[in-house]
Amino acid sequence: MPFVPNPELGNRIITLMAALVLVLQIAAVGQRGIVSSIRIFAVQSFLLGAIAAVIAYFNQASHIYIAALLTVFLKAGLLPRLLERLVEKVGIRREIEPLINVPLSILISGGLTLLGYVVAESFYHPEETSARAALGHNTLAVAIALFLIGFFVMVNRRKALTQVLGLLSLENGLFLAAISLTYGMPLVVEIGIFFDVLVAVLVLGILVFRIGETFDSMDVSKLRKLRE
Amino acid sequence: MNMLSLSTGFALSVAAYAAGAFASLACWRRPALARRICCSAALAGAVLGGLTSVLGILRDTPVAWSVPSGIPLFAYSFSYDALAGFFNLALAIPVAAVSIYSFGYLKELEGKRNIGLFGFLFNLLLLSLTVVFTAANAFLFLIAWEVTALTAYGLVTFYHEDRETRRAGLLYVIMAHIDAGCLLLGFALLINSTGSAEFASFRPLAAVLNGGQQTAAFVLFFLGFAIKAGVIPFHIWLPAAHPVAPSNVSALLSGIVIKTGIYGMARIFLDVLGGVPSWAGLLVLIVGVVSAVLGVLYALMEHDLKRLLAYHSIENIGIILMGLGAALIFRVAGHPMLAAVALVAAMFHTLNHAIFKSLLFLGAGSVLHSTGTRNMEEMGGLIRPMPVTAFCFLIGAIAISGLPPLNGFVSEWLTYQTLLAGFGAISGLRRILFPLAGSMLALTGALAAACFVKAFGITFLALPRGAKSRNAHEAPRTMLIGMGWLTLACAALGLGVTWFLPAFDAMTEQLLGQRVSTHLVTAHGLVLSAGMPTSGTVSPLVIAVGLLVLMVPAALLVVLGVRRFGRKRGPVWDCGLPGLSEENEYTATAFSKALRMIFSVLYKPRREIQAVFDVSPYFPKEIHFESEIEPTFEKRLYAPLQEFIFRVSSRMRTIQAGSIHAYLAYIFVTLVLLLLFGVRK
Amino acid sequence: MTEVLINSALQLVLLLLVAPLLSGTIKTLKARLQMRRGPGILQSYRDILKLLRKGMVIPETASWIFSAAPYMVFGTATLVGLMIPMTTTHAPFSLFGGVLAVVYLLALGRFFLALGGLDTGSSFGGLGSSREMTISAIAEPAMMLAIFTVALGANSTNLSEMAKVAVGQSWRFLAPSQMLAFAALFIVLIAETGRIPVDNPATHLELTMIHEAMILEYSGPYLALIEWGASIKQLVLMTLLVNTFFPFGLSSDWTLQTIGVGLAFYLAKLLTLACMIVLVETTNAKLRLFRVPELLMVAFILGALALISTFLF
Amino acid sequence: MEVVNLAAFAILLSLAVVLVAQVLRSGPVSLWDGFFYADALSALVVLLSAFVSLVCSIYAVGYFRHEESSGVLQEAKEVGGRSASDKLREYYALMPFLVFAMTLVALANNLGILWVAVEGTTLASVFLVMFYGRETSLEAAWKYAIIGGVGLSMALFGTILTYYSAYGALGTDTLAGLNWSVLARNAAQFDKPTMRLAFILILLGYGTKAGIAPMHTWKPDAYSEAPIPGAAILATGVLNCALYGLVRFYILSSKCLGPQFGSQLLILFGLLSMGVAVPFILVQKNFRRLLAYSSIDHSGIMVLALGFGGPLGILGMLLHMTFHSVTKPLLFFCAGNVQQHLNTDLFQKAKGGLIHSMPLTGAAFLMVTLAVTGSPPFSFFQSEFTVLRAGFARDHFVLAIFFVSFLVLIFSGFLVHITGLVLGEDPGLPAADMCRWKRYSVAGLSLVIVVMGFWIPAPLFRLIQGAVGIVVGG
Repeated sequence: MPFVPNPELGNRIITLMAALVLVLQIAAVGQRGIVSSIRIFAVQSFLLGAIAAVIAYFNQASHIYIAALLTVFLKAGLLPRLLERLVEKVGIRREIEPLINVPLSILISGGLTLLGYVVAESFYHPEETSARAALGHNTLAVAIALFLIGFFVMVNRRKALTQVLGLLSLENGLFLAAISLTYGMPLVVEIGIFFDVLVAVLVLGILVFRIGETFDSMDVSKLRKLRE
Repeated sequence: MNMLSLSTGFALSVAAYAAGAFASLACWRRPALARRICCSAALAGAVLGGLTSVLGILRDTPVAWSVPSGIPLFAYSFSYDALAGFFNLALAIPVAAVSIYSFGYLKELEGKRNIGLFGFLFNLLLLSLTVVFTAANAFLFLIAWEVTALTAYGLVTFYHEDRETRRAGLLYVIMAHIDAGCLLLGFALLINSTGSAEFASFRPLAAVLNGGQQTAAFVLFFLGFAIKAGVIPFHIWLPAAHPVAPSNVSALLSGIVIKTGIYGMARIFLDVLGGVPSWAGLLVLIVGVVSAVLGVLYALMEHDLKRLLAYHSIENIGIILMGLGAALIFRVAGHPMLAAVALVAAMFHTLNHAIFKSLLFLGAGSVLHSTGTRNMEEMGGLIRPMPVTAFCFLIGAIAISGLPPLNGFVSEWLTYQTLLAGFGAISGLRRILFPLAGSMLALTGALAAACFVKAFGITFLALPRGAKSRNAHEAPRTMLIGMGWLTLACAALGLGVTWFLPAFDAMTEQLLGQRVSTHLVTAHGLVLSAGMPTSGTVSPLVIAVGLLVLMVPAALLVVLGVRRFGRKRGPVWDCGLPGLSEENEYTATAFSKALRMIFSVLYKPRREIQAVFDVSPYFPKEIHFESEIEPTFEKRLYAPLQEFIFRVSSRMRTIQAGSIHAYLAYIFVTLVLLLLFGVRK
Repeated sequence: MTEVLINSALQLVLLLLVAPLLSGTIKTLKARLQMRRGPGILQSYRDILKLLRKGMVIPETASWIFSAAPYMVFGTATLVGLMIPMTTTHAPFSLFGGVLAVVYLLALGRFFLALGGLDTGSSFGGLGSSREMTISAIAEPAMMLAIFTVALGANSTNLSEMAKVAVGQSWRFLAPSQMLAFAALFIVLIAETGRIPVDNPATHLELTMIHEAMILEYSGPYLALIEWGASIKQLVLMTLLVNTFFPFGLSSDWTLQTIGVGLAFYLAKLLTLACMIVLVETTNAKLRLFRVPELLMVAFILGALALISTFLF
Repeated sequence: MEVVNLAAFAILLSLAVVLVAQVLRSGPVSLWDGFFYADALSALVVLLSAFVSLVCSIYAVGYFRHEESSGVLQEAKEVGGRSASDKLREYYALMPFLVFAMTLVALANNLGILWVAVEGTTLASVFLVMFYGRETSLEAAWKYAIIGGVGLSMALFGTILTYYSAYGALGTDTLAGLNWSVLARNAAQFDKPTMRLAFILILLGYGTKAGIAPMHTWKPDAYSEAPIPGAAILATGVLNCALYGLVRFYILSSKCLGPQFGSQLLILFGLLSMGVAVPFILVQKNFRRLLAYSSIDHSGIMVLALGFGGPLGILGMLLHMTFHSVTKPLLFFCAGNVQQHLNTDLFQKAKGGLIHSMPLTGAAFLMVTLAVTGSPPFSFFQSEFTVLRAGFARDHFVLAIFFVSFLVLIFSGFLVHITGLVLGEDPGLPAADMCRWKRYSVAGLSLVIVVMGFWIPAPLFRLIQGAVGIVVGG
């Protein structure tokens, strides 16, 4: 008789990993060095890929494997490499002081996580006791939290590159939501989205590069010529 | 037959205007041709429109027809009833004069300005006015209304190189847009409650609307039309815009364009809404009184001839509103007869003002044309170089001062009678308002007379006050013909009023269900009576004849005396100074000095005198005198408002301070708030 | 038709004759009250005749307006005279113009006179016109209010109608509204006829004169017409006052003795009113020009009170 | 390259017309088992995008030739590190991609693909914004890219949640799971709280793209930095795409949650956008930023109309969208001519009196100013009046008053600025060189606008009404 994976176990694993992802995100909020935050992002993305794989395994949703692979390849491999290359080129390694100091930022991130749970709460249907619902309930909260914290990072950080990182981690949140809620979007859409993310990062990369060489500073809070 | 000819006549006049507009625009490279096209098209349109309006005035039942429009949202539906006909007449008479006048007036602009553009805007203005008066559909009305405003704006800023002109034009078009906004809201309200934009569908409306809606509708429409009519306190654009326009345009603006406001009130309050609450009528009456008195008081302080005339437009609009307000009140109080008389008074004054104000502006135009200045202090003695203009202006002045036996007197007389009758007809303490309004009307009339003594005396009499007026010349013939035509109209409408009155019957019949001309005429059409038995009568014709007859013996006495004892021309008593010169002439500013001091509460006059003394402190070598009055409404009402708006705006601009973090933060906060909003059960 | 003509002819004669007599009388009374002999009541006739028999000088600067003014003044005054009842309730022209026409016709005359004043180009003329127009303007509302009070009582602006009604209820003048209106109209009369304390007809001092300043350049027959017209205007206004408020003896038919009685009553009433005016003139000093508005404001208030009291009592 | 562009867009326009005819004749069209799907709504948007891109590319020829001759492109070289002709090639290569994305937005049946296409427009237009490679254009591009990126990821989140809320009802995870044609049919059984959240995110996301306050902040920068034809397309075609997405999801949410929920948010944001635009239009130094704020105002109007809802509201919105796509480009073209004539986009550097040196552009500028501020007889008046009626129909009397007063204020601000620019005494500038491409595009478009004030082609109106039917009932 074939081995039937137990969804319950799967959920536990996934929830655990999701929590890990969240922790990483918060760690990224506190992180100063650019390169290390890139690394954190890579690990985070890798974990997401893993989550995707686990879901695919436990629910026999084969097409998610592709999503998982893509994630690992793109977000954990290619993009971090590109970004680090960029850092080399522009030659700025350290993030300067964020707008809001680190302890407070972390506190805020905690608050945002809470908000994520509050929002996710509104989706929870106790009457529907399928595994997916429970899973959705947990991971959605994490996803929203990821999203919000990523957003917060973008608001908070001064460097162009870290804003890009914020954007990427924010999209990780989306990815988590996508795979865990609905076991992935329709495949075409998935691929399209991945492609777009890739191009977006390339475009942003070009911009970062240009900004770097034009203003010889990556501090986007200095870009204030266009104003009323 | 009649209705066919009517709609065709209307179509023809509209076509004439349209053709004139586009043809003159098309040949803007050939000014002379453009000028001829512009003026003759306008003339043709006016003649056709006038004839049509006669048909319309005499019809008892409105003619309605509808033209499919290219816009599926609505159709161009027209309704030509007596009211429309009357206003089209009030349009046609001055326009005929103005277009003849323009033949000569525009000649000097050839080569200097784009006459093709002028012709385009001018004819388009006339076209849109015609449509405003006949539109039977809210959309069409609003479109025509706004086209009127825009074309008028184009004409006002025709000399756009001048800064003052540009500012005046902007003020005008912005105020016009505000009133269009009010009308937009008002019509939206009506349309919402009936579901159709046709005026015809509004008719049963008074029943449909609840109290609040009625109040809202009245307020919105009143605001809209009052701004258009230049009623105080919404008048500030009028004395700014009318003077700076070319004079033939000023004539139309003051003569007929501001009357669209009056038309609107008559159309909406009497016809469409079928009556308004009586407090509304009282409001109209009071606003009218205020505009009349303040308008003439401000006019007295002007020594810019055209600004002076512009302020008199405000005054006369006030007088018209007195009649209209009375009509509204009577209608609610259930005195259709009185209401009809009041309406006749108001409408007749509308027509008269259209005529004599155009006449006066045309006169001012030819003065400006020959002296090149609007400042009365530089004029004087013009009656010798330009006698015909002077005569026409004098007639206009007598008419607008409401002096017998001309048309102004007749309509003011009717207004008086209406107000007096109001005292008897209305119950309660508020009826005291009517005689008081009457006395204020008297004050207005007397002040107007004073003002025009000044206007005519300083401009045309005595010695020239400057080189500009010293070598003035009479205006070209076409301009004189234009003025002469209006002069005739003034006299005819005054002396022949009793024969003109039946023209109001169809209108009062339709709006109030009363025909009054028979009540208003006694003694075989010789005498005008106030409608009520034994209430009061007057006969301009007899007065005129009587004056002439009584002057005969006086003339005989003088002639005999002169024949026997001779007459000679001698110098004026100059207190022994070496000859009378322009320096010791009386000035416009000096003329209004007494009133300026009496009403200083209102004017808050400011004057400064610097005297340069030479030898003795008694004989100053030269004196600089300047005096100005406070423009109360601009200073106390509009300037603060504008200032407030701009302060707020400048403060709000800081949200766009260029920081991307701020921008992201806006979105972030919005997101968080909306999430919380979204999850609340 | 014919009796209208006869009637108006008679009234015309009456006007032209009584007007100078009245002003002469006032002059004489005034003189007597001031312990002077005075010129005698026929002086005004002599003045007019003398002026008619003099050559006239017309300013070089003047235009035809200057010459038109005297005719207008004279014409309007006399025409107005035909509109008000003097001895009978039937004024010949009352059908052709009521009290409004009266007021506005007088305004027409004033309009031209003021233009004539400006036409000379001397600053006196302008000064006179300015003051004249100003004072008449602020006198207007008071006059209208007072007149309205009466007109509303009669609910007609037609003078004969008003007179008829007044005759009908001849003790009405005791009503407070009538008294107040009379007072208001009396003040207006003072102002309109240019008497102390508003204007001094006897002075030629730049600072004070109003009417005289306007007509300073007129001479000979023109001056005669103006003076005559002015006196007629004065007569008309006084008649208006006495006959609308105290309609005693106004005959309402055409029998000779009623007319005789009416005439006698009429002259008597005029005399009393003249006495009042004289009294006022001698007991008051001329006001400064800018105090005049206050006086007229008082008149206006009186008029308003009169109006209000019409439906309080 | 010019020829290729022109030809391509001409063909596109004709195809769009064919599509419209098809849709009008026989209802919705779909292709590749429902990968492409075109109903009246999408047909309308396609038509508008095609029209806009054709007009803009005609103008672009004149514009860029002038840029090249006046050496502006060479300046761009130093930063861009490419030669002028490369810059041109870049533009003419980007433009078709952008237009392709715009068309795909309207034609894609799958909401995911729709999102992908919108993202595509963003990516293409980022390059347009940084076309001149100046510091300011980099800054603008950065803000545009970051804010747009955030916005779009919100939109994506919304799309995912929509999918999730539909998941329970449809239970399929094939491609069809996000297909509009499927979703629209059974939107009623979607999971409500999820849908609510989804709509909020969509509103913020596509709202950012449409430049609704407070997500509008990138607009003035982007519009004032992009080359004029690009900016014109951004302000019309791309805006339409964003609104199109919004409308699609609005339909779903109003089917699922009832119209009330969506409406209140839309009304709020619509009025907010109009209100935000007012002060910046009243006090403004730079006439290209002025244009941007005007487009914020207009998207506000459209969103407000959508919020008022009902047949009238939707009709008002779609009419407004149509008129906006026709009118707005001319405004940009005039601004472009003025800028190329004076080499500045600041009011106080321009002395005024442009009517003397450039009569055609000056006149057109005045006319289109009146048109764009919604004064009759120009067509915006019709749509705005319809919106107003919709507001009354929903008894939003106070909102209506706000709406009108905002319109009046904006009219005043615009007129003060533009008349100050166009009228006035002759500053003695040489006559502007208007090559015939510029002349024709300006004159022709002006003609279209004037005609449209008095005549709407019946088929077009039928199309719009069909679209209204889809939003309201279908």
